[in-house]
Amino acid sequence: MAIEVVVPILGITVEKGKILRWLKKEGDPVQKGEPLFEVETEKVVTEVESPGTGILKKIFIPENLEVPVLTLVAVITKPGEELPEQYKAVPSPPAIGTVPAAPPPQAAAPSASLAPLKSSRAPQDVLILGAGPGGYVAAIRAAQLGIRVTLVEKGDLGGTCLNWGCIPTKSFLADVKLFRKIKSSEVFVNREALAIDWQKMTARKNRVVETLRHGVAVLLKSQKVNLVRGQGKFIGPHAVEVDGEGRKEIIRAEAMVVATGSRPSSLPQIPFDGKKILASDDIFLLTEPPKELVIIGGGVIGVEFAMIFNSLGTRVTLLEMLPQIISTEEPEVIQGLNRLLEKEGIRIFTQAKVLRALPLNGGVQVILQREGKEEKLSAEKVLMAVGRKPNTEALGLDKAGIQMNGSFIEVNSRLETSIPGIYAIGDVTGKMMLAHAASAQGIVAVENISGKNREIDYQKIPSCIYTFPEVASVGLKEDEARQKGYEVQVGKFPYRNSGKALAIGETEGFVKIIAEKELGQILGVHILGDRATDLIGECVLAMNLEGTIEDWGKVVKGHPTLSEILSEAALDWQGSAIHSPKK
Amino acid sequence: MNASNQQLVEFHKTMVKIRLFEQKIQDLYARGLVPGLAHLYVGEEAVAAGVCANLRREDYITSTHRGHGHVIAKGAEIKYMMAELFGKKTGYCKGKGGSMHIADVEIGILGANGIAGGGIPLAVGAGLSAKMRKTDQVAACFFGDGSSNNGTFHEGLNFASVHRLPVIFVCENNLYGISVSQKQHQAIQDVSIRSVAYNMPGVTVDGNDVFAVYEAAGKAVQRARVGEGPTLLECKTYRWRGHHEGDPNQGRRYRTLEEIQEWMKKCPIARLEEKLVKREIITKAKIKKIWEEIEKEIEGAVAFANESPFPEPQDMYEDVLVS
Amino acid sequence: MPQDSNRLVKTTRIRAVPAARRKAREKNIDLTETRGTGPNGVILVRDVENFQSLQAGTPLFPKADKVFVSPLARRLADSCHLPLAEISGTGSHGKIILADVIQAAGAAKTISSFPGKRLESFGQTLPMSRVKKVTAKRMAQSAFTAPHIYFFADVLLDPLFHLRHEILPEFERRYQVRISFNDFFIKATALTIREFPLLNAKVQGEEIVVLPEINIGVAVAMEEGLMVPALPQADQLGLGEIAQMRDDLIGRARSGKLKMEEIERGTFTISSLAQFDILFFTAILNPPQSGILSVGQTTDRLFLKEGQVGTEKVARFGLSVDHRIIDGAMAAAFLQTLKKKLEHPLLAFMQL
Amino acid sequence: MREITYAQAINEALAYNLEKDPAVFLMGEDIGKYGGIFQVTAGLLDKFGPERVIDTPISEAAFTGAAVGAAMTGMRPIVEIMFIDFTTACMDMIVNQMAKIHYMFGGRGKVPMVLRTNIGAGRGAAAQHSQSFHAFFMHIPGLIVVAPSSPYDAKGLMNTAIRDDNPVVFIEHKKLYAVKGEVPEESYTLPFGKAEIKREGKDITLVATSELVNRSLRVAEEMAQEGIDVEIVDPRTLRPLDQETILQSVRKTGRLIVADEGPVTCGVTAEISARVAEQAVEYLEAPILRVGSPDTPVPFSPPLEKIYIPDEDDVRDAIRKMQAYL
Repeated sequence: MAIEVVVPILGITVEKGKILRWLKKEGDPVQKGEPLFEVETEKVVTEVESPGTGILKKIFIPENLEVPVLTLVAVITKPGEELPEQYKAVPSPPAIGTVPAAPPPQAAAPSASLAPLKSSRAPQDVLILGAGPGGYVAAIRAAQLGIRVTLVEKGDLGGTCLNWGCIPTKSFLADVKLFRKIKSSEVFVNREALAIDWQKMTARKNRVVETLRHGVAVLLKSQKVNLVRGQGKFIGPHAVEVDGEGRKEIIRAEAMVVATGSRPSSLPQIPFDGKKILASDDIFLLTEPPKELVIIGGGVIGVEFAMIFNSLGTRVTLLEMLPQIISTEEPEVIQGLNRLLEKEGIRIFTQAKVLRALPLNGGVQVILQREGKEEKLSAEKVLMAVGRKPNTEALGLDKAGIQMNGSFIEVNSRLETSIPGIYAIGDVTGKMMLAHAASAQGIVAVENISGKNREIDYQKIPSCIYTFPEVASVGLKEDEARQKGYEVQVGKFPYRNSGKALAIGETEGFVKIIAEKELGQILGVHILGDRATDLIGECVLAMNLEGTIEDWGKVVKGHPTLSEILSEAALDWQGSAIHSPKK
Repeated sequence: MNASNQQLVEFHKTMVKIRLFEQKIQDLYARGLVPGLAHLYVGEEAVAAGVCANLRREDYITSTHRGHGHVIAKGAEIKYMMAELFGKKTGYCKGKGGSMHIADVEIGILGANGIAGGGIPLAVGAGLSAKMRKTDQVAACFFGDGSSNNGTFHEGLNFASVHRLPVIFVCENNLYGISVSQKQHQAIQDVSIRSVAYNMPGVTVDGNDVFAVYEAAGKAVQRARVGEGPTLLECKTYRWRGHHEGDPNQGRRYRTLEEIQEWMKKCPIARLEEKLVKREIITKAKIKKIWEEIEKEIEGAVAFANESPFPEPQDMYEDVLVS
Repeated sequence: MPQDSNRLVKTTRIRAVPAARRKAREKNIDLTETRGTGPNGVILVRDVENFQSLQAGTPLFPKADKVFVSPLARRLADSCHLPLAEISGTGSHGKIILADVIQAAGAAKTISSFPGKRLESFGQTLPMSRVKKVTAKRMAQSAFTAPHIYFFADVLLDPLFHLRHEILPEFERRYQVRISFNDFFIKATALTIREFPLLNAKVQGEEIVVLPEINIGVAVAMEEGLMVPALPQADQLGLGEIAQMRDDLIGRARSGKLKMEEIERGTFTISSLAQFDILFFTAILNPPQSGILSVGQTTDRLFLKEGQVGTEKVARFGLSVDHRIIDGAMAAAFLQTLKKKLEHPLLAFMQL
Repeated sequence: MREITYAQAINEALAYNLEKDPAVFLMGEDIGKYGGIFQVTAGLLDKFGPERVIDTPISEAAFTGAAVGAAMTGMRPIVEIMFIDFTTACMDMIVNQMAKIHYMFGGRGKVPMVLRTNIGAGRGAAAQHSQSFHAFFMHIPGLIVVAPSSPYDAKGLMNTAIRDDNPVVFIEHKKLYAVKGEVPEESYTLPFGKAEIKREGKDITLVATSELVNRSLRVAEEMAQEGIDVEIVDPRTLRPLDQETILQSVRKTGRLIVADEGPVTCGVTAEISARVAEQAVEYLEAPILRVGSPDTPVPFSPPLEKIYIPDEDDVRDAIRKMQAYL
């Protein structure tokens, strides 16, 4: 009759123990009462004595693995006795935080009936990979829901958004906007003298980023989120190995959330070099703005940087392969923006295929193809903004058996991957590569983990572009709506007709609302104009609260505000805008 | 007074029973079958055996948190003890007391006690009532060196002494109050000298020598029976395990492996067996048989405990008051 | 009743002593309408009693407009003639939202979507009762926007009858499905479209887009309305696959288990009323598609051959097309080609 | 009927039981020759001798614990703790031993004993001789807590307490000892867990304990002049509490005031209020009000002590507050 060795209950508060060291090997003879292995519980190391005399036949739990108390760790048999059948296939150790594995056969009956005493040992826990806007928000929400959270991050808290993306660029744009305002205003004198100090601009940006990063850290701490520094890597569906400062540790959790985000990608033939061929991240390391900048990629990132540098006096050329820049947005809006960009003096080449980039006396020469002809462009630096690729390679996702969709992670509308209990959010899902989308996904994911059943509706997630003026939109574009078979009607209103816009000297742009005829359902809103990114909030709210466009028209706005423009557009939908001439 | 050979064999059986019972609890506790707390008596068997051998069925004892040995020696049935430790309805306390509260008033066990020194005044009261009822019952009161610093010890000795009550105060001095060594918790070496302050005899014996304990306790019980009042009996001994199961490495946070092993060499049972064999009172073979029989008995108790049902939820509300 | 009245009490922000609340509930009195005479105007039991005597015992029911509903949801409910009172809201504080009305209307007969495979589109899961609305809307839209022209031709089906009869047992053994005439029609149509790409086109703004795949939609009539699941790239499918796919799609259409994409991918539609006693009919385009084929009932037609009177099986096929894309000549040619294929099936399906 | 004091009434009960039952005996500080600090045991030593009326050392833990041990082994001890303030010196014996033994031994063995002590300020005895924390014991399962408010109740309840097989904490009141009332010569018992309606009324239920019963009764009579009809309920046993009688009264009047000399925080008044709130809130036509001592130790200086003690004025104020809801 084999004697089972379990991780003993070492006091009433102890729930799990980490096997530090086996003092005997398989096959060693052991005496009842002599130390068998060392187990660490709550920072105390205890020698566990052999419960019987015989041969240490089999060890199930290797060293440095933490398991719940009562987990079967080894079996002792009589000399010469074979390993009994029931131990031939012993289940892998249960993850910490789950109910202990089925108790040892002999003990089964009584301890099973003691189960109620132990069931309390099933705290739900989640491990989140990546502390970007998706990961850290998910962590906080999870903590609020009473889930134990471990958050793994190899870089800075806040991810790309906070450190290399949304926030730093907004800091820059704020300075630049003010600069432009003054420059272009006739009420200020000796404006010619006015200059902007790149160093100071960067310093302010850094302060902003610092403050926010600190803020995130404080929030996480207050929620008792367990933050682990290092690169996480799946070693199984419920186990992740974290490699930080040379110290590896294995963390187990019932639920996992992958939120490792993305990084800039480059054209294969033109790799980043960090000096001449820059990625968006490199921009922030520049000591001064370049004289000439060629931006490859007319997406949101490309256009925003084009705006910044152009305003700082850089000669900017924007190269886009497709017929229009920012092809994701409402064509009408983009045409408007395109016009303004060119008015600014930004050169925009669409349907431009970039072939090569060669170093040329201290600068770069970009060779591209347009309308069949080859052209050469020389620039001091090149910013490559042709898109971003997900950080999914280093995660050992195959170990977890997660189904991929190209280099992105396949998820359903609950953000769950092909492996139950493993979720993915943010850029790695390739759904909507936006910080606020990631955060929204994060919240949906952890609420699903907590037992709720939530789905995400990308239809009502806005997108914002920080140009001068700004672009913002939510919902369907006009022709999308028509293609889906809606009978649509459009309401429009120009900034020019708004008292406030005029007063603040921001008369460029318009609002376009697309709504379905029969129910007056608001299908999409597209704004080009000052503060568009703030105004879109109202539209998102209207859509989420399922207001009809007629309701919207009835809303009374403060005067003078830019928000009036939205109500006017809504009224225009019914052909009754107040401040538009009769049609 | 000298113990008869028959008695000596009884001592042995009692001590082996305590030893094996405790070792079984050790294993069951580790396996999560015995919930709560378990303070084991391993190493101190001679005290319980030696003292209780002088008591009659109707005499009283009060015990401590480390009480399994005392109640076994006083005649408690281990299967009901085991059931109690499992938290089963068939236990001595219907599963509502557990390790620290095993009691059987019928055979004079006024209960193990979870409060250090808590049992002392109770024993005094039992002595008082024996005196008032004019029986010649006595009350033996077990407590540790730690409790001897508690008010109840001094108040109890004082009260018993004033009223010449038939009480035997048995101090099991195992050198530690939980993790604090005697040196750190009292300025004396022999607790027995405190008897002077209460004008009663005080004796110190080797608590791992069942003969010594038996004889000293015998004298004390004798005095008590004939109305000469209480005695303070100190037995120097040692617990092999930690304060409780879960006190890591048998309490090596506050005592050394060497010290533990030193005391294990003085195993009270081994010493007794040696004598018994030397005096040819019993053979090695017989001894082995005794161990095996008791082992069986304990397995039986475990089986009984296993098969026994847990209390019903409504049982929780029973016995709050005597109805 | 208590349920209801709890809501009544909960939704009112008023100060009343507990006993007053109890009385109000028992007497079904809305506390908002009583005046409190206790300290700081707290409503006392006597206030409720006074109010009740004023009311002369007429019980006061919660007003209808207490229903909490989103504007959109209210509109849809009205247009579907669904009493809001019967719809339970899943929005915050039990607010009735669009999804609830759709749910109620669809009586749970919703099209379930597969996790991960969902198309992000409005009404994500499309309940049957909405089908009518959608069809109606689309058809109306189509009738106005797309100028239709119609063509008819009688197709001799005896050869197909024989062919089908011949292959039926073997076919069924191999594909576990009974081949139907529709399957032949689908295949033949798809093959014909290959020769007439414009019948696989749609108008987009000012230009005509010829769609890359030939996905043949099969109109399935149900009391809730018309569903048109489509077989993808039917021109490249074998009859076996077509039969299986058609069987599966129609089955799931009936049980309301279709995916959005299966409906939306259609590029050309076949609508067969052969099982009804409809001789022939003109079908309305299923936008943005440019063509739809209607199949009438198969009838026996008398004919005279070498002085012998015989019968042959004939069905009348109709073709409706979007005149903006397809002119009469092409439509005629298409129908002619299709007729030929069906009347000489062996020839037609040789390339399988 | 003849009138005797509260102290004499208790004394009669003690004497009667010492007479009848050899298992009964008394222990306590200065209960013998001195007759007890409040003369409750006066004369018993001469009658029953030092064997059964034992002057103990000043050693509460020892003699209370000894009483528990004696009770477990066939006796029926009655101990006196001179002031409730001193029970803290033997709280372990009361809470962990006396109260729990029967339960934790699974019903084996019982502890038939009475622990007499007294509450109440008003004698300038200050912070350690005037407290009224009898609520402590309401908190302890396994105890019976009795607080008689009249000589009649005191005798009847004491008889019951001595004969009961459970440990009883018998709460007397310093201000009551000298109070006279009608008490029958013969022995009689009053049931535990049975409240008494000391005055019927329809407007307000006033649950009062111990000495506050008498203070409340006086105020109730005044109020009757103004047409406010107060019903006064005296629980008599605090544990087990006769909540049915209290609830019935509240259901009738719809208003509740609770008066007890202990601090209101976590006090007797808190417990009774909570139970009514839980089980009859829908009958309440006004907020529950409590009368009790403030959250300070008992002050010494007479004017302060006067303010400290919940008295007629406090009860009157409460009823006036409640008036607004009538």
